[in-house]
Amino acid sequence: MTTVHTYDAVVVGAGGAGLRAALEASKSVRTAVISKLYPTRSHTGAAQGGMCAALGNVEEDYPEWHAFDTVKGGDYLVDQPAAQLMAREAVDAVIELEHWGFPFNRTPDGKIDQRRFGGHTRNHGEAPVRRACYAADRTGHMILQTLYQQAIRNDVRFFNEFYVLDLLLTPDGRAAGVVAYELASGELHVFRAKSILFATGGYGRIFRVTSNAHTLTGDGPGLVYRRGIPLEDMEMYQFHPTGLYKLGILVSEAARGEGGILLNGQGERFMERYAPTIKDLAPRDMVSRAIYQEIKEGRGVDGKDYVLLDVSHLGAEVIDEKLPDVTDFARVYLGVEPKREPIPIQPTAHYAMGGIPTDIDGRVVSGPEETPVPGLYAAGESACVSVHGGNRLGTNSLLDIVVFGRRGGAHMAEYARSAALPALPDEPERPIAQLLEHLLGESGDQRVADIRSELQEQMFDLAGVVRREDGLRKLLDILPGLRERYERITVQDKGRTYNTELMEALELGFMLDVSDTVATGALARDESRGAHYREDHPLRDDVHWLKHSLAYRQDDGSVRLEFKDVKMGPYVPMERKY
Amino acid sequence: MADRQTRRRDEGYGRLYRGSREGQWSWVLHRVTGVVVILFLFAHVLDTAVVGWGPAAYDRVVSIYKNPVVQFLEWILVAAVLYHAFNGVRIMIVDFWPRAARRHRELSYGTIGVFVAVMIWVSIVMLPRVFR
Amino acid sequence: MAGPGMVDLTLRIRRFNPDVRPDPWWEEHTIEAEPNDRLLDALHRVKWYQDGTLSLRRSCAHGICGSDAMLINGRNALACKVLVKDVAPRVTVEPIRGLPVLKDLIVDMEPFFAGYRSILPFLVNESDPGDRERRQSPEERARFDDTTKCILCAACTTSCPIFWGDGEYVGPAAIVNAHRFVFDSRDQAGKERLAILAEKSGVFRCRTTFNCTEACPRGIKVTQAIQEVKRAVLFNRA
Amino acid sequence: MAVDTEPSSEQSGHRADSLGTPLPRGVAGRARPARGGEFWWWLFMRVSGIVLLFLAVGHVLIMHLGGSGVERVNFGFVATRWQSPLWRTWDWLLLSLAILHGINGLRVITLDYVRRPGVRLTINGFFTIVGLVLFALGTIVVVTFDPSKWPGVIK
Repeated sequence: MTTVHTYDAVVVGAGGAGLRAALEASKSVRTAVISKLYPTRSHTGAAQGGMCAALGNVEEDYPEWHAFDTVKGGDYLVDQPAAQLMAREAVDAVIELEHWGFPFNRTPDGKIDQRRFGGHTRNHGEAPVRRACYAADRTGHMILQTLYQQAIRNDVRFFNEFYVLDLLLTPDGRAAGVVAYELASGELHVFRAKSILFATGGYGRIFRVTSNAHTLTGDGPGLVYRRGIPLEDMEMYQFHPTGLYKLGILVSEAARGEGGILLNGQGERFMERYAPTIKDLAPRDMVSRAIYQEIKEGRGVDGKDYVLLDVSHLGAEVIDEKLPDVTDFARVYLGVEPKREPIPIQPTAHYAMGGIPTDIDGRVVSGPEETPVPGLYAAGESACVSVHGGNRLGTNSLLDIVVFGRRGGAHMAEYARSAALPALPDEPERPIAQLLEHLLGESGDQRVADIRSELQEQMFDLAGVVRREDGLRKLLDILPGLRERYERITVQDKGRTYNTELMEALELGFMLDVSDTVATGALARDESRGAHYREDHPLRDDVHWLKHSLAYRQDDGSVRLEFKDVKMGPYVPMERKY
Repeated sequence: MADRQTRRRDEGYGRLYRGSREGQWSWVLHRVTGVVVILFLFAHVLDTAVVGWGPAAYDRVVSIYKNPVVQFLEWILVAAVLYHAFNGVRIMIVDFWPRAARRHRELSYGTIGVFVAVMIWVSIVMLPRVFR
Repeated sequence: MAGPGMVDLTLRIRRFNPDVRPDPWWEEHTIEAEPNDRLLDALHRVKWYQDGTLSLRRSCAHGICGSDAMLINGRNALACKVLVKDVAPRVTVEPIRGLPVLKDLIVDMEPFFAGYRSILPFLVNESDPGDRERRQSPEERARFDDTTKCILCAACTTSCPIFWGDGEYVGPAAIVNAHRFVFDSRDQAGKERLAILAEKSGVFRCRTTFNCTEACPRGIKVTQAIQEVKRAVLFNRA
Repeated sequence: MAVDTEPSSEQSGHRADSLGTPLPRGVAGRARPARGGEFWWWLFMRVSGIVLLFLAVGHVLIMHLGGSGVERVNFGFVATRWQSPLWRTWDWLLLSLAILHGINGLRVITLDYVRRPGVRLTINGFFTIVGLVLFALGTIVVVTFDPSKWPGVIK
């Protein structure tokens, strides 16, 4: 039995971007939020270090400097008008959160305190600047809580533990609704709406070592991709330099912002060689590559594939007050006491710069000429505005979700007020019902876990921090094999109540789709830019590659690439040195 | 290959929550001793009321208290009253001085220490009467 | 036997599946794990390689999302913050108590969130803040720091003997979240929250068993926070 | 398919909808009546607890530990003791506070373990009546006891 719900606006995903959009949209139109998880479980809560805005509370700072850092940090693949807009709106976004009760750390005179963060500089690269507003090392947790609190206050309607599996489009290409699977009952629900916003987060789980939650499997990008909408810049995937060794659990850049340093196996502060000006606070892609280089040249610790992050000299007080959580992770999971000894770290798959292409109002735009898909929106990590370009600066993700969450929510509400309710196709749930039947019905010989771990292994090794043509070709040979095995998987659990095995099987499908686009984009882009580093093409090539990639799914399942220009602005691409 | 699997019949919940040794169990004891004391109080009001019927009636009733078994129960009653009283003081300290919550373990052991010390004296006084 | 550097771990799991049978049952699985693996990894190993029907909630796997609170060896904890070496060779895993079990380790969280919502868990301040931040001194900010750490995992609430017995008590987590606002210098709805918490379902049901404090995976001094709220009610009236 | 404008009208028994219980809106509308019954009982338990600490522990020390304990208690002992208004007041206060403290203790326990309101009411009603009867009985005895009716018992 399928239930049909009708709303003006439907937001898919209840992390920071989804909640912010829902808060905005629900002011004026009937809005529902559909989420695979309880909202407070969303991965926004795992963000640690801060949220940048040029408040100038502790030292001179301007949005223009912030915009420059964002563009340069993104290795000039950033759409500059979007970055300028984000840096401008950052100030109000932070103040708005404060008014909603966000518990920022404070300066002695009661203002919002700010600290240093990677790649954020004063006056176009002179020196690190204090720009990141924060709440200890749980800034994301507090943003998620604050937004959820406001959602409760405003009676936002939630459908928790509903897994959205399909996007419904009218024949003329308007968004008409989504199909969701209710985990508690195993029933399908059709949500009919005038506007739909995807804010489903990233897909770090396609890599073996990742800071991402188990639930981050690229569902949103995957399902719109299946409906013929392209994905932008999918080859741009950020590896955060400081993940706990083997586990990938994030140790915030705030650890370095507060003065922590990186040491190689010989006890040398190697970042001095790679970024003489800002050293350990260089952008993440550069630090991750530096670590890779050190390990490759035999300067990892004991010849192994990790280096050290030392915060012991900061003193117990700073550690307890400003870095309590990240140091606790080291204690719990590695048995290391950061007050006395350095923390073993290695790069960890962290953030997707690419995603569903949108404009600055969150509208999903298809094709090189950026044709809007009426009624369809995206925001947050699942979207690509693109404000992060080839590499996102630390703290800009929390900023992205509130700035573009709000803008997307406002626009979707405005659209819903003027648009008529689109007609649903006949039997809208049919493709998904068939998919579920296929997964539950057949008893194949393949296990989801085997295919998934093979995928994660290969993606991490062949499309990770450093990529090469032969490796990517090998990967593109492996992926169809995995897909073929996926067709023959077996799901033991045939039940309806909380069939999380079925959920994981569905997630794997999206992971395979997303992986195709990442690998294809990475092979095509034969240059090095931002997080995408090609050992065989180590230089940036602005003549051929100052452009975004768009990955389309073809009928046979293969990927077709198109390209669109980067929107330029005042900043002329120059060599990226720190 | 270490992987193996067995299925068993339901053994029921029944397992105790292994919560705070100091907090959870002192709370259980507080309830138990409280119930013991109030039930005794009901009886004690009745037996004392007999005093209104004169010496013969009353002395017959209180003679029950001079039975060794009842005197042992009396020892338990005294223990219950004292535990309930001392633990009540601990609860009040934690209630009216929230920072004491950080030292609740020490407080619990302190309470038990005082209780045991007093009970040693009580036992020296009372138990010989039981075993006389 | 376990391979080099590995240990055997037997998981005794409380199972329930309304699709299969009406009553719960116990099941044992033995797996190999690294000593530093999380208990969550061990449960995944069971689910992924032995019995796909085993259901549990989990997401971030490092103690920040609050999905995987369970009753582990008789105590509430997050499965992702318990290491195999600390429980091997044998561990008992049950769903948290006091909330209806829906399947295996998954419980109905709605009563828990209803308690949370009942204490007005949002900042209320009707005054015009202007276009800059409201000022708050570091000392005022520190006053409620501890209770901002709550991840709503329900480990505290479902460790509380009063919560198990009674259908009414809002439980420690809701009070922790009330504390977070009552002691925030910017908030103006403290009186309303305290009035709600002075009712029968509120803070005076707490019997200071300290189970909540010991269960909190975030190290929040839960009982102390509850006591501070009690005092606030007391002096708000006095 | 007809256009449905009522968000939840097509849902049947929708369990997973998290915000099922709507909150009253607006700050003024949100304020609930401050029925602080539980607070006052909580405070009473602590205040009476402090008084009982002296009355009850004192009573135990005198009656059960002092002298030869209950061995020496008989009609004459009581009659002699109740010559003094101090002891009559002491015993009456002890009686009233202990009964109230105990009855409320039992009420709290039923509150914790008995979910059905009817059963809860029955149990609480029973103990309240028992408490009231015993309180009345004890008060009558303490107030009206007149040892002069039995001459010679006072030592």
